[in-house]
Amino acid sequence: LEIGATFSRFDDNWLTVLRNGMVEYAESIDGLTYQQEDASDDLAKQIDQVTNFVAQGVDAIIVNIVDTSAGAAITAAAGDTPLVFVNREPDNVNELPPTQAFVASNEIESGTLSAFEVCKNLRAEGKGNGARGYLMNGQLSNQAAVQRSKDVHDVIGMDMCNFMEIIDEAPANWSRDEAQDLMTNWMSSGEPFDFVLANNDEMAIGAIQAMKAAGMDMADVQVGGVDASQDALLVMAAGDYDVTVFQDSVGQGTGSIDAAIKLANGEKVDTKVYIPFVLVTPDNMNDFLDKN
Amino acid sequence: MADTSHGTGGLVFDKSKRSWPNELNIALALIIIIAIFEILGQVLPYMNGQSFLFDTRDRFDSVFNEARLKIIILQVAIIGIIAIGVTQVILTAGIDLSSGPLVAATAMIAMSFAQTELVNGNPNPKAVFGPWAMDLPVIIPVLAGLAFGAMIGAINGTFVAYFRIPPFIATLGMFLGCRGIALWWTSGNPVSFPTESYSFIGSGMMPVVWFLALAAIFHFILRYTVYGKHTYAIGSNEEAARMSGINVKRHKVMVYMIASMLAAFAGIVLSSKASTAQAGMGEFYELFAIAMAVIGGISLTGGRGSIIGTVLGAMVLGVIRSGFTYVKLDGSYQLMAMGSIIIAAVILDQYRQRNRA
Amino acid sequence: MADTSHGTGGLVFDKSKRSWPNELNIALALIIIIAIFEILGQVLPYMNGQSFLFDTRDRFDSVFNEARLKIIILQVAIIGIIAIGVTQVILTAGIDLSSGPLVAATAMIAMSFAQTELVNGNPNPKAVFGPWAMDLPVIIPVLAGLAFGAMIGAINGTFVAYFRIPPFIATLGMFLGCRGIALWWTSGNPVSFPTESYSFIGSGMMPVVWFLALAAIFHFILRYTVYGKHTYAIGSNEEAARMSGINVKRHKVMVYMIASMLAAFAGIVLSSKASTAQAGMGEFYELFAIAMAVIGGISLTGGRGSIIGTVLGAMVLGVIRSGFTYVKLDGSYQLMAMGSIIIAAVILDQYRQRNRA
Amino acid sequence: MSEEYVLETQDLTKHYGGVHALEGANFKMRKGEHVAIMGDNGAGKSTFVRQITGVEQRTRGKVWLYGEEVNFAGPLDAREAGIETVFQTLALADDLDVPDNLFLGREITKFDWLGPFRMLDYKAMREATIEGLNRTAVKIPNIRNSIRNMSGGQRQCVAIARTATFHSRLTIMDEPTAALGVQETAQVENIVRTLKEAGEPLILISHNMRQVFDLVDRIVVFRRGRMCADLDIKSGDYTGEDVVSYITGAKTGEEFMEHAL
Amino acid sequence: MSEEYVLETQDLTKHYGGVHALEGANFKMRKGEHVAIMGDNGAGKSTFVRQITGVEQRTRGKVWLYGEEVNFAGPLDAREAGIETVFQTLALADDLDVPDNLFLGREITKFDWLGPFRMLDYKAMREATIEGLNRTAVKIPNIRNSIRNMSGGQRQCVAIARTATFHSRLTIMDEPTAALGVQETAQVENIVRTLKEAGEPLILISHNMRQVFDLVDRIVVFRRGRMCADLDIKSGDYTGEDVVSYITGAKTGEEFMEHAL
Ligand SMILES: Nc1ncnc2c1ncn2[C@@H]1O[C@H](COP(=O)(O)OP(=O)(O)OP(=O)(O)O)[C@@H](O)[C@H]1O
Ligand SMILES: Nc1ncnc2c1ncn2[C@@H]1O[C@H](COP(=O)(O)OP(=O)(O)OP(=O)(O)O)[C@@H](O)[C@H]1O
Ligand SMILES: [Mg+2]
Ligand SMILES: [Mg+2]
Repeated sequence: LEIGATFSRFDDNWLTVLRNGMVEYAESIDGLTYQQEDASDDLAKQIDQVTNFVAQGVDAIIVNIVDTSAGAAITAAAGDTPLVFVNREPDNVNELPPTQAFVASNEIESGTLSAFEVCKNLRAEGKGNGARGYLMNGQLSNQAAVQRSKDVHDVIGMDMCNFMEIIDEAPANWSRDEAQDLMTNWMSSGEPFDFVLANNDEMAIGAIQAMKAAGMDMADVQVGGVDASQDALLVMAAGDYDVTVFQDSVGQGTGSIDAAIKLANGEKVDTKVYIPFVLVTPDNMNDFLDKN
Repeated sequence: MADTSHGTGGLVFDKSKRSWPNELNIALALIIIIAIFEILGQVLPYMNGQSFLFDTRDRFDSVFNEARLKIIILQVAIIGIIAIGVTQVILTAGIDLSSGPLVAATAMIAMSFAQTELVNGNPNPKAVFGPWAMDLPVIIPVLAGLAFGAMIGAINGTFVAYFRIPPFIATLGMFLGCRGIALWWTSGNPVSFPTESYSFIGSGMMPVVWFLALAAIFHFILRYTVYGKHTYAIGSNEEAARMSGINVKRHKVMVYMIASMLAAFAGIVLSSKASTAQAGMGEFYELFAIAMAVIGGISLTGGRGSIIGTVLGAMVLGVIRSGFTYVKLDGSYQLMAMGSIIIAAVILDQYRQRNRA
Repeated sequence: MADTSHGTGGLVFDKSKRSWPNELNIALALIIIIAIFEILGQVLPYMNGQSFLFDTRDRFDSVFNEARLKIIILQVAIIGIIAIGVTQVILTAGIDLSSGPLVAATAMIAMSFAQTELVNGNPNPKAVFGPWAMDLPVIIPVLAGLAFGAMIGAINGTFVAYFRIPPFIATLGMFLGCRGIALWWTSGNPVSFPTESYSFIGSGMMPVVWFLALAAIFHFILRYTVYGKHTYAIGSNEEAARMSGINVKRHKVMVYMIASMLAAFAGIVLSSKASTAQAGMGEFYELFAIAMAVIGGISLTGGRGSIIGTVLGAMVLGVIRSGFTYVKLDGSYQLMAMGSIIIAAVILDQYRQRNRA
Repeated sequence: MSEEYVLETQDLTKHYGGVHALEGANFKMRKGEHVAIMGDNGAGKSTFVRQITGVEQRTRGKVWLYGEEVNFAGPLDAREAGIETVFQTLALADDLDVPDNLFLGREITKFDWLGPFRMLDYKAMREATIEGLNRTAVKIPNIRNSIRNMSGGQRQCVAIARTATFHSRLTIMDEPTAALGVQETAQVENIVRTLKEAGEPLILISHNMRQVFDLVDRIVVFRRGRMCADLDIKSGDYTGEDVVSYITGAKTGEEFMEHAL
Repeated sequence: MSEEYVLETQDLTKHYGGVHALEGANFKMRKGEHVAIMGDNGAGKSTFVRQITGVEQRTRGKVWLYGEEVNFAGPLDAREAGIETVFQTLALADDLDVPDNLFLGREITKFDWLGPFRMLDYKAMREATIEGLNRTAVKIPNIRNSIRNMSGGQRQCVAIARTATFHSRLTIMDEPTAALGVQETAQVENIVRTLKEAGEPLILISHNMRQVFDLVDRIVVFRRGRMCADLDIKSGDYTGEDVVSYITGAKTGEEFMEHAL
């Protein structure tokens, strides 16, 4: 049995956890050849990789799609070969042919969970009549980034959280280093602020590092991110980081391989499997320490 | 004894030793790379003697694995279209870094004039404009895209030719500018659900058809027209071209415009192929387009090379990519191996060229 | 009437009109950009008259907004270190595209020798090697990183000089190669939790210290040593340099090695600053390093420019970035504006240079 | 100004930064006249040519061609106005072959309605090239070889053939025979004589005294960026030695005394 | 082979693709001798020089320097073996100034233990440069200007000064006075005479018959890539016309008859 997988990018932290988990799981299954490719965020390349797999005659394909709005093109490229979408939900999820399925999380949850928790914490700290802060975006061309930022704005739009005000938002491209520089730039204006929301953990950590370097007390600032990476949990353990969101890589990884094998063998599978996000705070962080 | 049919007398000129065209070296490199994959297929134990190019399923109608042949060229066709334009820019001793982001920006713009009103009976969820811009004839998005490309190219060319900005900087500025336009157009949201006629542009093997047709056209233009001759002359010695009375500035603007229009067209084909347009599209395309040209023997100092070379350079990249999938090379090694093979191909080319002299 | 102190007689030579150093133009561009932001701050209604460079909080100890001054240079210091090396490569009429991925690969490698055994009392969850590689003296990761850089540089240089691969292709190959190495080293997992002494390398304003110190050293070397003179000579006319008896090949290998070691050092500083190393680090650094050099007046055809120019070019980029945050420019406009400003800075430079002649 | 002059300059001046390469040149030449410009290395001869042909923009001064004031923005303008020039730097495109270089900027074409994409008539250009080169007596084994691979003299002959192939209202040659062999020099001198017979005016820059005395009507001497003598050699009043003493500064023409250094 | 010869070549041949630029040259020169190489444009003179100095790799043949067989990998080797050359293309770095070019590849330095990072002694080089240039009589208003901005003759003088400043076991000059004015030519000829007095051997390539007869002992003529005459002009047996007839192919030296075209 031969499975080919393509991932939107190899150097994404969370996807790496997913990827490596899948390699491990695939090795544990007898007679399974598992091969993975890097689409380096290039949609056309990913479509070609799927076509290449088909030319190769693999038995099933797993796709972590670069762009969720290109579901139709990927579906078409696979033809009759069984295909499983993993992690990201393609826009044609309701029209998938019987040879295809998907195993993913609903991206709308992640940003919302994190922002709402920060909102509640600010209220609890008695800042309910006005709090100002910054929002760090991931790559603006990335849909997860766009979605997570939109979630933040939606949360702030709610009555309960409309005391929150965004002073400025700017991209730091998922990166800790750029987040440090961006945060330092913001702080150089001297404006006081109460929270920092970031589209992922790396940027949140970068912001925390910059604030600590400037001598700020992290108890005064609420910081929220997404991913629950190990680095993030350790920063949380040190008391600097307040809110993040966990996404289950093992569940998605094994789930997608199992579905691919079943499809290749002609068995029926559920076409949609949602794996939920989980909010992580200092209270429950110990449950997640060795998960991602 | 001297063959002087094209000379004015003088030394012995042995016509049989006429210079061996550069393109043959690259073709040779291509064949060697294919042979290596073929051999690897026989040698590697887990490949079960599968063949790279040939059909092992024992059919009557073809000895080749057609699916593989098609994908080899299909996957480089779009970047190849860009490379045709970049080749011309490089021939003038310039460089064009803006093509990757230009692909994205054009894709966004063209696609937003190519949307359908109804998707499976529901209103288009990604609609950019109101109903007036829905289900337009296909010519409109195409012209919009090409016009945008022409505009960017004109700006690039004007900066390079009239303001004497180094091409690297002028097009790096446009690189940032076009990425910005792509992001700003729909604030990062993808644009999807094109009309059927727009989808046709990039469907199936159409990208290959465009690529080869454009390559043929520009091969002819570069070789047999005044435009081509002046392009080479400028790259060879810009000062001499100017002193010989070529309107160097106007010509450069034209070259950059043509290059950007080709990149814009690549953006149209790409968005049609993917049925979506997204601001992050085309990342690193500019580098790979340049790489195709240089692997194909186009000299970055200008004046030397041909479109045939670029097409062969594109094929080299296509074969490498398919080959890696074929030998089941893991993604994390693919980059390393790709780097080595590109260098090896050029070494081979250099080596042959030197031995000839 | 002729001042012939440095000539051998002949025409009138009016010393007072000596050529105006290129670097002054860039400094001028820098000042103009700062002035524009300062004015924008006064003019834009939502800025409440905040100042860009000056302290509006009315303190005694400083009239400047020190935090801003620091971040302006801090945020370009790491790419600036790369730019010092790239400048030298460009002076020989070469180019180095591999520096971005090299930063990532070096960061991964160096960091994995710089890990601590215990993080908050727990064992390091990101440990790459066993306990033997924990809490090593800081010199070991630094040397490991520099050695790796030297190796990559030696390979780049060898390909360029001895195999005559065009620098664009040789270093593009290494670009892919280093990206591959970075991904392969820990199969994409980040490496974190460095020792305290390693963290010090990139802490606070240390990156700026490194950047300026290295810039000063290489400014001196390029201007006053044989190494520098030969670097310029090769870029100016490689054939002439060869005919004059310079060992061009050996020299080029040296230049590429120095450049890669500087990029490797940038990777060390970056990973120290971020306390983590990730395979995706340093994306586009090579382009920005080249841009700094070119904005600073280094000619891509080789032979002309200076490190001072590069430092000023870096400052231009730093001011632009801080300025955008300062005027709260929306992310999707930032790229467009950045592109325009870079081009404008170079136009200004070109304009002044031409008027001088 | 006056129509009787082919070329006239007034106060033509060029400074490069602090270097005063050309200073107040007042130059005149009549129809059909052949004039030589001589002078030391660095005297400003080529600078003078570059100002007239629009390769560079002058610091100040005026230029008239056939009585009409001209201000060329570039060499293209100059050529269109009828000035054909062999530059000292030759201005050849190294990667192109001989016919390409000969016809650079004025290719023989077919289907001209195609605008910039009109087609090249390679065959016609090749034939015209061989004819043109024969006039210079140079031997080139393979004219399809790129110019990069030509010897110094071969390159120079290509540049000369380029000028000699087209008719012009004024021909300028900057040291055309510097790199040429004995035979080729003789042939180029023949080309110059043919021009003289056809009544086409010529400015010849040369360091070769014999050649100058053989070919031209008048010698203008430059020294240190200034014109310092204007000698009608057909009158027979001047010998080679006289000219040398003007070049070296031992003598200065009367009308130029005021500027003497 | 024999130690009495400064330079000896046997069957030295260079083909560029199909172009046989140099074919079977057997060349010998004695100690202290000054030899001129003459020939039409494209006859192979510069090609001959490039093979001897290791600029290019020969197709076949052997070269001996002072009786020792040499096979230079590049011009650096040739210089280290004591050959100083003024190439026809001059080999100057356009962006560097005059002293930099003069000392390119053998800078005067301080703190030599610093290896490649040893420091340049700008002052010493500047002084030596002015001295070297004075020997060629060229006038350069500002030697700190980059070579790009020099006139044709100034460039050539820099290249000559570079060679003349250093002692050598064999000096080669490829058309050194082609672009030079009257005075500068005279000075360069003086430099050659000085070499003769010092007993330093020289190969001079020139198209100038007068110059050659004035300066050298022997003329070797190349035609169409082959040596076709070897004339001892000090014997007084040959006139300029004789040499021209060898160059044009009207005559061929007896010992070269077998190759005659
Ligand atoms: N672009 C430039 N910048 C600075 N100085 C220049 C420039 N071009 C020429 N010069 C200087 O101007 C002077 C005149 O140069 P020009 O080329 O006119 O001399 P020339 O008379 O043609 O000499 P030659 O006989 O050697 O060709 C020289 O001293 C030269 O160094
Ligand atoms: N790299 C090359 N490739 C092809 N042909 C070449 C190359 N170099 C020189 N040739 C040819 O070889 C022949 C000899 O050239 P060479 O430069 O030796 O001539 P030369 O005797 O020095 O002439 P000149 O007096 O004009 O300098 C010429 O026909 C030239 O075109
Ligand atoms: Mg001149
Ligand atoms: Mg020669």
